Amino acid sequence: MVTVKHPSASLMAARTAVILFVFVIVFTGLLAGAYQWTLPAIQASATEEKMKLVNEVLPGSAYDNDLLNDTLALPPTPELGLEEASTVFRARRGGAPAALVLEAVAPDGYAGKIRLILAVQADGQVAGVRVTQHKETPGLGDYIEPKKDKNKERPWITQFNGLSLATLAEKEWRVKKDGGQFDSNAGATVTPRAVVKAVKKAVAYVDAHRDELFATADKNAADKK
Amino acid sequence: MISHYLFIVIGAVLVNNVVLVKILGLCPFMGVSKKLETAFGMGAATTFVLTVATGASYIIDHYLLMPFGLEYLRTLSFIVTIAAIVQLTEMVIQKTSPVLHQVLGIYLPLITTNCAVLGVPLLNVSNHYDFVESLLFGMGSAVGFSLVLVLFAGIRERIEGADVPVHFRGVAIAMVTAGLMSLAFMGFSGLDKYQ
Amino acid sequence: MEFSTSPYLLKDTSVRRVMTQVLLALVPGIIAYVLLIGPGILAQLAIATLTALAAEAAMLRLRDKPLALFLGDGSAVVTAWLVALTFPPVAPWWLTVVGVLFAIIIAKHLYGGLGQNPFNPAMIAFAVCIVSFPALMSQWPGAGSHLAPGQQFDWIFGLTPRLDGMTSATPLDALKTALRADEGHSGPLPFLAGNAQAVIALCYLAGGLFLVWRKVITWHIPTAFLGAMGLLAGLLWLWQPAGFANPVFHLLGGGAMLGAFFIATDPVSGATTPRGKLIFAAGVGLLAYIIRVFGGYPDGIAFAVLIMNICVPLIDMTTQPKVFGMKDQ
Amino acid sequence: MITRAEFKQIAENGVWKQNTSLVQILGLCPLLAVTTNLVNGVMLSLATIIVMALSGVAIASLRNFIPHEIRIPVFILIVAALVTVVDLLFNANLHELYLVLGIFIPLIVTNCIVLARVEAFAAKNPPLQATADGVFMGVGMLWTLGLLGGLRELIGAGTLFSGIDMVFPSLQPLQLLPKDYPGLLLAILPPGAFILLGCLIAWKNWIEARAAARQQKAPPAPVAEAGCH
Amino acid sequence: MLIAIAIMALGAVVLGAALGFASVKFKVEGDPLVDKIEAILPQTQCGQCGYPGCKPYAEAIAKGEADINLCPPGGAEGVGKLADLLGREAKPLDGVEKPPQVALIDENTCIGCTLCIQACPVDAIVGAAKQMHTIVESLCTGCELCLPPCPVECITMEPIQETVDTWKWKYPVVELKRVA
Amino acid sequence: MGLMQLFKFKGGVKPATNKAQSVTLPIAKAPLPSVVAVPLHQSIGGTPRPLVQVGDKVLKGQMIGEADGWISAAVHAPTSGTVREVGMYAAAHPSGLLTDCVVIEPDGEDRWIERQRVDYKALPPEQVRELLRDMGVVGLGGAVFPSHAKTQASRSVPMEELVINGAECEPYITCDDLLMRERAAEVVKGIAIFRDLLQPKKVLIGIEDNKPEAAAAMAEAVKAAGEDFQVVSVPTLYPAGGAKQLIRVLTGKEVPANKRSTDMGVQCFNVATAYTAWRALGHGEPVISRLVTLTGNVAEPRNYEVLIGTPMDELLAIAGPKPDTDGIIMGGPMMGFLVPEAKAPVVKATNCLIAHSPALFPPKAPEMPCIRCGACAQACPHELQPFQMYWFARAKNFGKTQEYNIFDCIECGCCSFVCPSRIPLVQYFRFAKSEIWARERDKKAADGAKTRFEFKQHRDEREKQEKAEKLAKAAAAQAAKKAAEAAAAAASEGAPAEVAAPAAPLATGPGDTPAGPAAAPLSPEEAAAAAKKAAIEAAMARAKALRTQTQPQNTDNLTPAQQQEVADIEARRARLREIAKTELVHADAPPAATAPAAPAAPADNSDTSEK
Ligand SMILES: Cc1cc2nc3c(=O)[nH]c(=O)nc-3n(C[C@@H](O)[C@H](O)[C@H](O)COP(=O)(O)O)c2cc1C
Ligand SMILES: Cc1cc2nc3c(=O)[nH]c(=O)nc-3n(C[C@H](O)[C@H](O)[C@H](O)COP(=O)(O)O)c2cc1C
Ligand SMILES: Cc1cc2nc3c(=O)[nH]c(=O)nc-3n(C[C@H](O)[C@H](O)[C@H](O)COP(=O)(O)O)c2cc1C
Ligand SMILES: Cc1cc2nc3c(=O)[nH]c(=O)nc-3n(C[C@H](O)[C@H](O)[C@H](O)CO)c2cc1C
Ligand code: SF4
Ligand code: SF4
Ligand code: SF4
Ligand code: SF4
Ligand code: FES
Repeated sequence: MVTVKHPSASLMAARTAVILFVFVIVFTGLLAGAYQWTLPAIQASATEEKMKLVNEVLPGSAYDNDLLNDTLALPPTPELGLEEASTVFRARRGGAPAALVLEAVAPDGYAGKIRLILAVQADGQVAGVRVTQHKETPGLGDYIEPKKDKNKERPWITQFNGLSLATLAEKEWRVKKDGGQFDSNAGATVTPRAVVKAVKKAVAYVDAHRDELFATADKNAADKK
Repeated sequence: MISHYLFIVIGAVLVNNVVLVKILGLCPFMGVSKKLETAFGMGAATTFVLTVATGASYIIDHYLLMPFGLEYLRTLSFIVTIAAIVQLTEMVIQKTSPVLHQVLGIYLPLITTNCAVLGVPLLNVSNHYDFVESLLFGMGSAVGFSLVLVLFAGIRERIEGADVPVHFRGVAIAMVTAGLMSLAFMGFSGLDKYQ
Repeated sequence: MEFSTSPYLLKDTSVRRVMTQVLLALVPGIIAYVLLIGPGILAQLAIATLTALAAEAAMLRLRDKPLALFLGDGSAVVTAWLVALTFPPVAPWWLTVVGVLFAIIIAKHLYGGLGQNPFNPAMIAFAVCIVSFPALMSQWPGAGSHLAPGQQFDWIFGLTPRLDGMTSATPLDALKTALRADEGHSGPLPFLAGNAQAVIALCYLAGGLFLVWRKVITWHIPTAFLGAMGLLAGLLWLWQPAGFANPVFHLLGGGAMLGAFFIATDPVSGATTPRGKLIFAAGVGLLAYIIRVFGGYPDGIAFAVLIMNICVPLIDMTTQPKVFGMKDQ
Repeated sequence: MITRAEFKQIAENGVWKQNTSLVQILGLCPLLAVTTNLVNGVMLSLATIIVMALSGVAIASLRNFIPHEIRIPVFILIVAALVTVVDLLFNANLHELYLVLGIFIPLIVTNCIVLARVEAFAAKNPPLQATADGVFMGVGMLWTLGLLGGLRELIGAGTLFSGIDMVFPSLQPLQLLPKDYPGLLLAILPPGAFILLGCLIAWKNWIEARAAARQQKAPPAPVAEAGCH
Repeated sequence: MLIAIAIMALGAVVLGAALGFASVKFKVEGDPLVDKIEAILPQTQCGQCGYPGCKPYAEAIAKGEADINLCPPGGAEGVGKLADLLGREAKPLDGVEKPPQVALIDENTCIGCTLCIQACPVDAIVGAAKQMHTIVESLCTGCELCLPPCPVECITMEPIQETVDTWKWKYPVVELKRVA
Repeated sequence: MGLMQLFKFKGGVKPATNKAQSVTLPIAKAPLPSVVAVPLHQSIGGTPRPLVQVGDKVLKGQMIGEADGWISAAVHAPTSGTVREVGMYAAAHPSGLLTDCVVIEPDGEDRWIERQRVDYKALPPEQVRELLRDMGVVGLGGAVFPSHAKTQASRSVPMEELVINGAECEPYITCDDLLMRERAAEVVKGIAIFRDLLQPKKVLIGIEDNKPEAAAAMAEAVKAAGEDFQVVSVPTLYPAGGAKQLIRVLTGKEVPANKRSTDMGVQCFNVATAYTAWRALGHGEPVISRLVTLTGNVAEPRNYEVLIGTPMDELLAIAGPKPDTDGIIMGGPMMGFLVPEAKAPVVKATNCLIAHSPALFPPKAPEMPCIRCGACAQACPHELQPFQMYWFARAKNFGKTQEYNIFDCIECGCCSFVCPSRIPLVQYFRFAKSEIWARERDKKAADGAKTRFEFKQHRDEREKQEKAEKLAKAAAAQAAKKAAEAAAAAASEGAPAEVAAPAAPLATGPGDTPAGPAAAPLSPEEAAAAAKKAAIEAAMARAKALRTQTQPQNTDNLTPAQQQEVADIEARRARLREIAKTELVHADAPPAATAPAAPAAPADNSDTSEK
């Protein structure tokens, strides 16, 4: 540091503040501009991301409404394993309830929670299930993700498609090892067991609450935006 | 509730250790671990800064940014605040403890560039932690950082005397050691699933 | 004559002798293993030993060290045997090879070879493999189904495909998953960790006592290890007998005995002061229990040992015994 | 202006001699955290290069207006603004990759390399040099991240370029090793990253030692000086 | 956008003020590092490092102006210690390490000019004008500074001989190759 | 033998004792050697000043080296003869270096000086101590610490126990054993001297239980003398004979490294020391001989009474070394050293010579890395962590070795003895210790150099200032004088007197100016300075003249290459001179001025060293 005469503390404070102020104005302005500019694209890709997930569990042909804007806010629901609020997307076809897309959690995976998204049709059939987040052992328990599943023709998670509580007896909703009908990879039964249980409970929940869930009262999720 | 908090702390210190599992804050981890003494100092400084930073970030995020929908300013505002805190800390240490400042000299400014210091507040945001949780997580992460830093320094002091193959001397073997430590810490995985 | 210094008299001892005694002490356990589980382990021991010696020789060559001297010291063989004994007896041959290579090359020779490694090489092998190949590392011959010797070899050398149901989770793992499944565990908790395993564990105990008698190891580590693990297991068991297995199960199950007498006692990577040894081993015992009961891996010994290895420099530093004459100062 | 020699030196320093990852041991977090495959590593490096180049220009041009006491906050402010712009761009255009890289895009701000270069170079040199420095430091980082990512991916899963479809939807990853290669998962996990980086550093040491040995063997360059020691 | 700028500006003013204030309030003078560095230097005061004595060199190192490998009397070990202290990489010594030595005046040739007395930085030479001068061996640091001024070149440097009292036990040499 | 509670010390080892070989025969007197070389420095402390010159005739027992200071002990001629040399001679030291010796050629008469026995009880203790010092009584247990200095009790702590060390724990050595067997009565008398000087409450004689004959003889002698000394058998465990270990075993006290044993009310002497003390006072015989065990690879192991100064090879020849003998170990196999120079003389510390052979002491197995088995720590009687000290000593991290208390190590060798990796631990410790000492010496020298340098700078500075002041004053005086003169010339009123008054005292100061010595009356120092300058100038002129005279002559017919070389050298010299000059200037200049000047030198440096 060059040893010039030192200004007083308050003078120094003021000077620094002003310089910092100027820089902040300039760069925040720059940033804010960039934000405004990219905003539409970001929103578009966020929507796209959501849609992509929804499309995986529910074919686009199954509904015709703007399901991202037909939502219902759920409070924490233990039946779904959810400890926090979540959103249910409601698919309609010609105005009639077609399917519900909702989140569920299997709390007892091998390494903690497994988050799922699943679509249940109005008739109680599972349209599709996907794992959105999990910490299962890579290479062992992660075959519940179709991407990691060695069986590419018929990924494990697609076993649920088309099943419902009506068509499959309660005690069949188990892995084969426990006497049910679901496959599991040898040496990794804990994970599928947890997923199967969570899906079963979610389907049962939808069965029990279908009408409330489709009731159109709640619109606030759409209002929010 | 208590156990919930406890799990956050244990998770941050051991299971999801910032350095060995989350891979944050590696530069000071490698840089300031040659001697136990400096490791202690750096650990203390980082613990202080990180705890303060998480608190400050929470306040900024919740009271300045979120109400106005300015989430995109997070990175900017967090880091500028952190930089200021660090610089203040540096000046205070320089004045009050020249010895510590000697030891940490070049590293204190580097706290600003310690990913953990920005990473932890950002993780707090994505974990939706409330204020207390944020603070605990910040502190836990900082303690986790200091803990592994000190343990690492202990091992490095020991392997200083080892007959390590020439090309591996210095940073290379330290890196391998960090890898094996990280492997050991994988043993903690699964302990946080009860939270 | 060359410059040499006192003492000119030396006790008749050597590294090789120390290591040979360790190998000798493992023999009863191995015999029981062969009799009760099958001869597959012999193939594993052979694979591990050959790999270890080959890797050791290669590294010594690369590092320009005397081959005969270090190959003969027996430490690589100890490492190899411990790798083989902690791996599933039906692990494919290449798994054992990968484990031993990691142990010898990365965990041992990158640090300068014998005596300088801060981590227990055999446990590095175990940890690397269970992290990388959890499925293979948790396939043990099923509790009821005694695998024919031929089948064991076939599996090891990958000649026939593995059949589901012939292998199963180990008692520790089975208990853990059973307790976790929310159907709840039906029936009383097992008292022993499988008869075969308990017998093998007792044989290890005998070998370990031989080592204590031969003064190759001191009493501190096994006692603190088993004591801490037994104590924690006992407390939790008394608190909730239906939720936790009894201490006998834990002490005779998994790698507890092997760990207490042969693994945690590794002098190179373990603590060295008497108090340090107690702290180190108690830490291993507690962590092993916690990981095996609450954590993500079926047996926590390997990770517990590695975690405590990390702490060794600090433990040693803070538990320096007082030197002569300084006790009351 | 920048001379040829200067340029060459900057390039050499950035790419090899002062390689941030292997020599300066800075910027380790992204180096280890996102290199689970090649694509992630490369893409993050590209983002970093952009930030480094831009911040180099910005700071070198503004350096005379920045008082000493608040230089760090101001540098950071500039870097953070640029990083946020890049972050927004990724979010808008490469959304999937944006999700994969997670907090490591905003963390470019605290990437020690950026600030270290800004402090050590841009703050003391004219804009052109600073830009070149930023770019070449970034290139040095790029190849190490790419190499490490590639190695980890190959050892860990036997593939290369997995995730390329996130950048170029038309491309597919390569399966280099046989399909039934079990994959040494360790390589993809944090321990593998550390160990492999350790080996890379040792590899660089070995190359340099070999080069030095070769130079020793070559006839010593005539030393035209009267020794004064 | 305006809100964004306003909020950031507010923050900037607050932080800027705090920093500016602190930079004056917590200003420190002096540099304890110099003392630490100087403690490592051998105090030969020979100037071979290019600085007039050890202290100036220490100051130069502390300021970052001088490299750490310039002091030949300190040897490679000194460089290592400096590298340790400063957290830098050790590098080879710039110069030649000499065995320890002392100056010796050829007492027959000495004309008592006192030039060497003035040159000796550590007052190791005793004598008065026109008298023969001698060097107090235990005080001489072997810096060679008295050589150039001597008009009659009567000073020579002698390596220090090992005695039973200064003899050092050797590092045990391990010849592993021999047995292999 | 009293039944008393014994204590234990930690660690210790049990090597094969190998003592039986040399106790079968009684003590014999070694024949007079052809030459005796008596090192002056045979004890801890100051090196005695030689009292004789080459050619002097000396008598047996005549003092030839006088104690230098309190911690020092005199040395004496072991036999009568002629001083052949006072100078460097092979030392009984592991270095193989030379040391100051008085070499005497015996005349064969072995004629004593007049011996005076004293009744020490009648003398004041101070005088007894001085007598012991002048008789050269030093510890014969191995440490050769001057014994008189150990006979002073601590002021604050009362003496409780006097421990007499007859343990002789080292393998092979039996000289104390034989001494106690054959000369117990005199040993007891010697012990009484120490007892009388120290006034302890108890006297304990510790003897390892593998020497029952010696213990019996001692008990007998004690009884015969009517003393109340206790003879105690201690378990045979190396190093029970170490003073601290024996004290611990007999009294339970642990003397820490940073304390003297008298501070804990206990003192320890070797039996042979007691014996020599008695010979010195009761017979007037200084320490000129001692018992030495000759053993190992020899035909007839035996103890001899040997004159100090006897060359070892000559001595060992008496016992008939076998043909494969390839060296001599002085001391025991645990703590002794291989003598590099066989003609080195026996000294007061020489209790044993072992003929070394590969069969007896097989070459050491190669050193392996430490496996941290802890055997060494278990064996260490001082409860150290040898493997930690080794780890850091090997890495030359000496600070750390000190943290692990390397200076508490007594170099007993137990750790090396048990190490399965065959690490020469003790050598590492000795290496580390001597490096640390060397560093401390260097550090001290550096600190001294620094203060002297700073002092010199300070002085130069002051001188310069003074000079400047003087110049200023002189100028002022000159001006004042002129003014005064002018004023005086102009008028003789009071006003100018006031101007002149303050100037007057200035004017009285010496008016030294650079103009020349003739200017004003000189103060003595200035006279010196001026003389110096003149002398220098003269010398320079002379030298220059010399050079101009000689130079052309030998540069006349040089090859171009040689000329080039000469030119180079000249250039270098010029530069050195330049540097030296600038530095002298710097030393004088205020610090601010140094800064800009300093880079001049490094600039030179760097451009030459850049390649
Ligand atoms: C350090 C360690 C040591 C082990 N030692 C053994 C052992 O000695 N015997 C054994 O059967 N399993 C051993 N295992 C694996 C056990 O964890 C495993 O659960 C159990 O042994 C398998 O039991 P089973 O053979 O009854 O299925 C070891 C594991 C580790 C981590
Ligand atoms: C390291 C490790 C990780 C494991 N991870 C999983 C997992 O992610 N998912 C799973 O279902 N089982 C996992 N297991 C296996 C379970 O512990 C348990 O043995 C298995 O689910 C029982 O399946 P089985 O009944 O088919 O043998 C893991 C085992 C080990 C040793
Ligand atoms: C390891 C070791 C062993 C020793 N053994 C003996 C011994 O056996 N006999 C003995 O008299 N002194 C022995 N000493 C020397 C004693 O420590 C001590 O110096 C001596 O007994 C003091 O008596 P002094 O001054 O009369 O020699 C030994 C010293 C050491 C360090
Ligand atoms: C009592 C004892 C226990 C040992 N335990 C192990 C062990 O657990 N793992 C291992 O790799 N080597 C073990 N070794 C062998 C050896 O110490 C080890 O390979 C070193 O770590 C190599 O430097 C043991 C040796 C002894 C004497
Ligand atoms: S080169 Fe000479 S003057 Fe410079 S630091 Fe070293 S000893 Fe001191
Ligand atoms: S006498 Fe000469 S060599 Fe010795 S310190 Fe003085 S100037 Fe240096
Ligand atoms: S006895 Fe030898 S191998 Fe064992 S700890 Fe001590 S030094 Fe190391
Ligand atoms: S030589 Fe030193 S370290 Fe070794 S046993 Fe003896 S006292 Fe202990
Ligand atoms: S990149 Fe340097 S600390 Fe993270």
